[in-house]
Amino acid sequence: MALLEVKDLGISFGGLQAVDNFNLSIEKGELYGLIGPNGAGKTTVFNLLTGVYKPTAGKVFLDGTDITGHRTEEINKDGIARTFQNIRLFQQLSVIDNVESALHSFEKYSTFEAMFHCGRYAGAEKKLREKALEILKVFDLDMMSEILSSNLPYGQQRKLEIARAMATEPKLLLLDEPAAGMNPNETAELMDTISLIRDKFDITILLIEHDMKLVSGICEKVTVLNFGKVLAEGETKKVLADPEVIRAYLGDDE
Amino acid sequence: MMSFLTSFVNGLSLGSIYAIIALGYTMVYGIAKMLNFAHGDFIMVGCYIIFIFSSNLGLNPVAAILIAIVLCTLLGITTERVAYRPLRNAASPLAVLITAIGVSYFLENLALLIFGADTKSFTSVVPWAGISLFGGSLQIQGITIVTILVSLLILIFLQLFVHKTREGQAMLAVSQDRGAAMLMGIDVNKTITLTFAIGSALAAVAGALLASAYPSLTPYTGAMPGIKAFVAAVLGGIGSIPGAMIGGLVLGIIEILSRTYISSQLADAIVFGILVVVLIVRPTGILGKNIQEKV
Amino acid sequence: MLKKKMLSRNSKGRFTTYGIVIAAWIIMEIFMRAGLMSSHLEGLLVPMTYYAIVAVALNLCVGILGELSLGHAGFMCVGAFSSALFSLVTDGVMPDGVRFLIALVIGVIVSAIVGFLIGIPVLRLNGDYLAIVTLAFGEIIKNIINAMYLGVDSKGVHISFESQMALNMEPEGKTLINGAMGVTGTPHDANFTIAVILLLLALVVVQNFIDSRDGRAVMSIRDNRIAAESIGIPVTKYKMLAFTISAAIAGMAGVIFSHNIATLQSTSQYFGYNVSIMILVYVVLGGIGSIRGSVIAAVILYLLPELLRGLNKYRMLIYSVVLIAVMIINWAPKAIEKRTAFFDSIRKGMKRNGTA
Amino acid sequence: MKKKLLSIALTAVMAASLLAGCGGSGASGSSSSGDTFKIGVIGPLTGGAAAYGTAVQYSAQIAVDEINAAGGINGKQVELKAEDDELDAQKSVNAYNSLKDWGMDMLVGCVTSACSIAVSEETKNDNMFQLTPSGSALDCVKYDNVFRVCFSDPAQGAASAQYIGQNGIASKVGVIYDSSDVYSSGIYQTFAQEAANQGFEIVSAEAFTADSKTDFSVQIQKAKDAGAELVFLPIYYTEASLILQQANTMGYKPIFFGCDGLDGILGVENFDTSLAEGAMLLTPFAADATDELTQSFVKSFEAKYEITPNQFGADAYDAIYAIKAAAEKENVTPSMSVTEIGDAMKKGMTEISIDGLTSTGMTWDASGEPTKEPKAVVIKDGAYVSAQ
Repeated sequence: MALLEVKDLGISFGGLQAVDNFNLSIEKGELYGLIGPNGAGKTTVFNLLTGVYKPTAGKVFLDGTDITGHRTEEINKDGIARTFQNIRLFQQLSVIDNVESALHSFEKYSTFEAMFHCGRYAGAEKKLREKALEILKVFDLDMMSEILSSNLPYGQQRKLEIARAMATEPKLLLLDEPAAGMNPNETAELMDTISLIRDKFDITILLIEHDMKLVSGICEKVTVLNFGKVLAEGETKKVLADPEVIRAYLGDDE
Repeated sequence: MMSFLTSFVNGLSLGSIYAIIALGYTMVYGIAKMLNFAHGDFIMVGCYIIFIFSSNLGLNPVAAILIAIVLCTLLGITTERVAYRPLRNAASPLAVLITAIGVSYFLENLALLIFGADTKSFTSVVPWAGISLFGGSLQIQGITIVTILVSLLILIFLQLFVHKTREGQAMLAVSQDRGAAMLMGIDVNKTITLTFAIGSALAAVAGALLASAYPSLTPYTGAMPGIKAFVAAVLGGIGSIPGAMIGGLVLGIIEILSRTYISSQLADAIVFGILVVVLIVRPTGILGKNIQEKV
Repeated sequence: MLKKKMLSRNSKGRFTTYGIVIAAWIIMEIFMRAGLMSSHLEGLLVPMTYYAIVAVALNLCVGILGELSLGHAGFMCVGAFSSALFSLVTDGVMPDGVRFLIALVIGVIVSAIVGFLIGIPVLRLNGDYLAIVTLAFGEIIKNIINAMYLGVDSKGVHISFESQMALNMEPEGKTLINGAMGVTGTPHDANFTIAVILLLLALVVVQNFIDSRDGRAVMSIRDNRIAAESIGIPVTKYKMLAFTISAAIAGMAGVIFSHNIATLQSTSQYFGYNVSIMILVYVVLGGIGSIRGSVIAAVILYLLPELLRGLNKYRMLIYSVVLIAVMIINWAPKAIEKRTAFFDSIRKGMKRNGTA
Repeated sequence: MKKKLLSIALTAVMAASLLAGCGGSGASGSSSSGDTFKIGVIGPLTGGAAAYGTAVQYSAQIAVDEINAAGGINGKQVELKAEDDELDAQKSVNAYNSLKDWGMDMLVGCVTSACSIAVSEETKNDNMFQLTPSGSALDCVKYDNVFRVCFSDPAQGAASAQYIGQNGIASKVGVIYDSSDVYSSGIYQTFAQEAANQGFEIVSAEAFTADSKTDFSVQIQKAKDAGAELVFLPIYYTEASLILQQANTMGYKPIFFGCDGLDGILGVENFDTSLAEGAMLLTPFAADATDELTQSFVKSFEAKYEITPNQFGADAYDAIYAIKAAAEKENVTPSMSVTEIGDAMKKGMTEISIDGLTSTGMTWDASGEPTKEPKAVVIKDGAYVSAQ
C-alpha cells in the first residue's frame, strides 16, 4: 500500500480553482518530485497536505489513515513534516533550540516542573539536548548549535529547517523548493544531504523543485502540475522528456 | 418612541464626532502603520487654539478654526518629523507606539503648564440653535446637524481624495506595500507627511466640533474621546475610511442607547464589550480587509 | 561539553538577575535599619516592586509570547480586589500571615481564571486588533468593578450595580465593595520584604518557564506561528498558557497593591489603560524579551518622576521628553548606526593608541 | 551594552535617592528645625483634578503669608510645601513620605477623600496632626489625629435633602451624579436615604463615570422625561457647567441644586453665567460674599494667581488659621516632636472656635468633624446671594 494516497484533492479560493482533481500516490521510501511552472499550485498542494488550507474536495490518506481536514499540528503528529519555500526558522532562537522545539512532544514534563525546574525537568531536558545534538550532527550543524538561527548562512538555514522537520520523526517529509536561492555548490551539498537522510532515516520525501538538475538527479518519480491540474506523472526521465511537459515549461518561461 | 428618537439623534451627534476623530486615526494607521496615541491630544491643542483666538481675542470662530487647522497641521507634521520618522524602520513597532505615548504626555503637560488645570468653557462655533420637530417633542441642536454634515463632507472629501488624486493613490500604494511603493518612485516620506497633515487638520476640526457640542476644555479633553475614536476606528476596520465613519456612528449610538436603556454606569463596559464581540465575529472589524498570511 | 556550557550560561543569566534583586534588597534593608533612608524612598519601595512584577508579567506576554497587551492593569485590578475582599472578610478570623498567604493564592488564581477566560477570544486575534481588545477588556473589568456594590449580611452575599441602597442589606450587614468608593480598610499585610520575595518568585517562574520545553514552544509560536504548527506545537494551548501565567503574575502584583494601601478603588488612575501603557513603557525601555531589563526599567522609571518631585509642575513634562529622547536614541536605526560608528571609532582610536 | 548602561543608571538613581534622603534622615521622630513651623500640603497639582489641588496650595500659601507677615504662630514663622499626588492614593503616601523627609510638623491634606484616607493610615502611625481641607468621605477622620474643615459627604447629602424638603422647593427631584467618584456617590447615597424622610420623590437618578463625562444628554433627558422640577448635582463644577449648558440647549430649565463642589461654576473661564441663574448650592463659601474676610481673601488670591478661588481654597485657608489657633492655644512650638505636636493639636482643635471663610464660629469635637452652618446660596445676576 502506498504511504501517501491523495484522491481527487481540490480547493478553490473565491471561485478560483487553485487545485483541481489532484491525485498522487507515493510508495514508502520513494523520493518523489512535484514540479510545474510558477503558479501551478504546487505550494497550495503542500498547504493542503499539511492542513494549512482545508480542501474543498478530495481525501488524503497517510499510511491508510484518512487525515483529511486534520489541523496542521495533528498532521505533523500523523507523520508529515515540511519545510517552507521562504525559510521559516524561529529566528530569535538558537540553532539547537529550533530543533528542540520540534522535539517538543518526545520528552514531556508538566508546566509546574517547567516553572520550577524540578521533577522530570532536568532529566528530560538532558535527553532533549542530546537528541537535538544528534540530529544536528547529521546535518553538520552541531558546531553551530548556540548561534542564533537567523545568523546562519543561507544554505545552513535551509539545512536547519530540514533538520527541524526531521526532528519530529515524520514518515513523509515535504520539501518546498529546498534549493531555491542556492549556488551550485550548495545545491550539490543539499542533494547529498537529501539522499543521506532518506537512507539514514528510511523516510519518504516529496519535494517541490525548479532546479531540474536536482530533480532528475535524485527523484525517482515526478508529478507535473499545471494550472492546478496534473499534467503528467511517472518516472522522472520519461516525464521530463514528454513534449507536453516541455511545452508547459517553455510556454511559461519564455 | 420620541425618547428613543431623541437618544438616537444624540447618539448620532456623539457618533459623528467620534467618526471625524476616527477618520484621522484610521488614515494615519492605514498609511503610516502606527497607532498615534497622541491623536486625541492634537484635538485638545486644536480646542485651545480656537479658544484663544475666538474667546480670548474675539476673532470670528471660522477664522479661529482655520488658524487651528493650520497650526494643528504644523504640529502634526513637526511631530511626525521629529518624533516618529526616526523610528519608522525601528526593529520593533512598539518603539514608535511608546514615543507616541511620550508625545501624548508631553502635550497634556505642556497644556497644563500654559493654561492651568482650570476648566475653560468653550463658546460654540455654531450659534444656530437648531430645529424642533413634532411640535417640539424632538429637538435637534444646530451643532448636531452641523457635526453630522461636516463628518459626511469629510468622508466624501477623503474618499474622493484617496481615489481620485495622485497623492491619494500614492497613499493607497504606501498603505498596501511601502517597499513596492518606494520602488514605483513614490516619495514615501512625503506621502506619510501628507497623511499626518490631513489627520491633524481633521483633529482640529474634530476639536472645534467636540468642544462646541460639549463645551468644557481641560488639558485632558482629548484623551478619552481619542481612545473611544480609536475603538471606533478598530470597530469599523482600521485603515478603512468608510469603516471609521460607520464605526464612529455605531459606537456613539450604542453608547447613548446603552446609557439610556441599560445602565449609565456600565455604558463603558458595554461599548467595549461590543468591540470585543464584533472583533470575535469579524477579526478585522466591520469593513476591514481580511489579510491572510501567505504560506 | 556543549550542553554543559549552554546550561551554565542560561542559569548564570538567571542568577545574575536574582543576585541583583537580592543585593538591592539587602542594601535597602541595611539603609532602612540604619535609619539612613528617607521616608520618601522607603514608601516607594513596595510600589516600585509590584510594578516591577507586573512588568515581568507583561514582558512574558509581549516579549516571549509576542502579543501586545494593553490590559494588564485589569488583571492587577482583579488580583487586588479578589484578595482584598478575602482579607476584609477574614480580618481577625485568622493569623495575619495565614490570611495574607490565602489572599495571595486567591488573588493569583482568580486573575489566572480571568486571564484564561479573556484569552479564549483575545488570542484568536492578531497584532493591533489583539492589543485593542485587551485594552477593551481592561476597561471592562475596571468599569464593572467600579460600578459594583457588594455586601454581606446574615442572609448571604448581595450584589448590585445600581447603588448601595439597592443591596437591601440588614442594618448590621457589611458593605465590602461600595461602588466607586471601592474597598477601604484592607489590612496592611504587604511590606518590602514580602514584595521582593514575590518578585523573586515571579522571576523564577518566568525565567524558568522561558528556559523550558513550554517556553521554547511559546517562543517558537512568537517567531513563526505557521512553522510552529508544522512541527506539531499546539499553538492555542501554549498561547493560552503563557497569557494565563502572565495574568496570574499581574494579579499577584495586584495583591501586593491592595495590601499596601488602605483604599482600593477601581478607577482610571490605578487600573485604567494608562496604567497598562505605563507598564508597557517599562517593558519596552527595559528591552522587549529581557526580563531583567523589565525589572530595572520599572524601578528607574517609577523612581524618576518621584525623584523629580522638587521640580513639581515640570516633572511630567521632563519625563515625557526623556521618554521620547530615550526611545529615539535607543531604537532609531540612524541613531543606532551613529552610536555603533562612534563606539567603533573609539575602539579604533584605543587600538591605535595601544599600538603606537 | 545597553543593559550595562541601565544598571549603571539604576545604581546612580539609587545612590542619588539615598543621598537625597540623608538630608531628611532621622526626621521621622522629631522636627529637623526648631525655628519654623513646617506645614505640608498634599493634593492633585497635575492631572484632571489639578484645579482643586492648586486652589488648596495657593490659598494655604496666602494664609501662611498673612500669618508670617503678622508675626507667625507663637512667634515662629511658617513654611509651606505642597506635594503632588496626581489623585493617586499611592502617590499621596509617597508625597507624605517626601514631606516627612522635608521635616513636616503638620499636614494640611489631602485634598481628595481616597488620598486622605490612605495617608491617614500613615499619619496615625506617626501621630502626625492631619487636617484635611476637603476630604469629605466618612472614613477620612476615622483616626483621632485627623480633623477636617469641610462637611462630611453624609452631612452634605442629608443637609441638602433636608433643605429641599423643609423649604418645599420641589416635590420631584432628579439626580445626576458621578458614580466613579467617591465624593459624588457618597453624597448621593445619603441624599437618597434622607429624601425618603423629607417628603419629596427622586424620580430619576442617573450616573456618569469619569470615562464618559462629556455627553450628558441621556441623564438630562431622563430627568426631563421624569418631570423633575429640581435636579440635584452632587458633582464638581466642571461637569456641572457642561450639564447646565446641555440642559439649556435641550430646552430644559429646572432648578439646579448642588453642594460645595458646585462652587466655582461662576469662575469657569468663558462660562455663560446666565445659565446658572437661579441655581442653588449648599456651600460654606462663596467668592462673591460681601463680608470683609472673604473680600480680602479673594482680592489677594486674584491678585496673586489671576483666578478666582473656590471653596477648596477657602477650606485650606481656614485650615491654616485653625492650625494657628489650635497651636497658639496649646503653645505648640516647632521644636516639639511630631507626635508631641500631634497630641497638643488634637487637644487644641477641640478648644478653639474660629471665624473663617467657610463659616463663623467653627468648632471641632474629638471625632474630627467640624460644626458649622451650611449656607444655601442662590445664583442671581451672575453672583452668589444668600438664599435665606
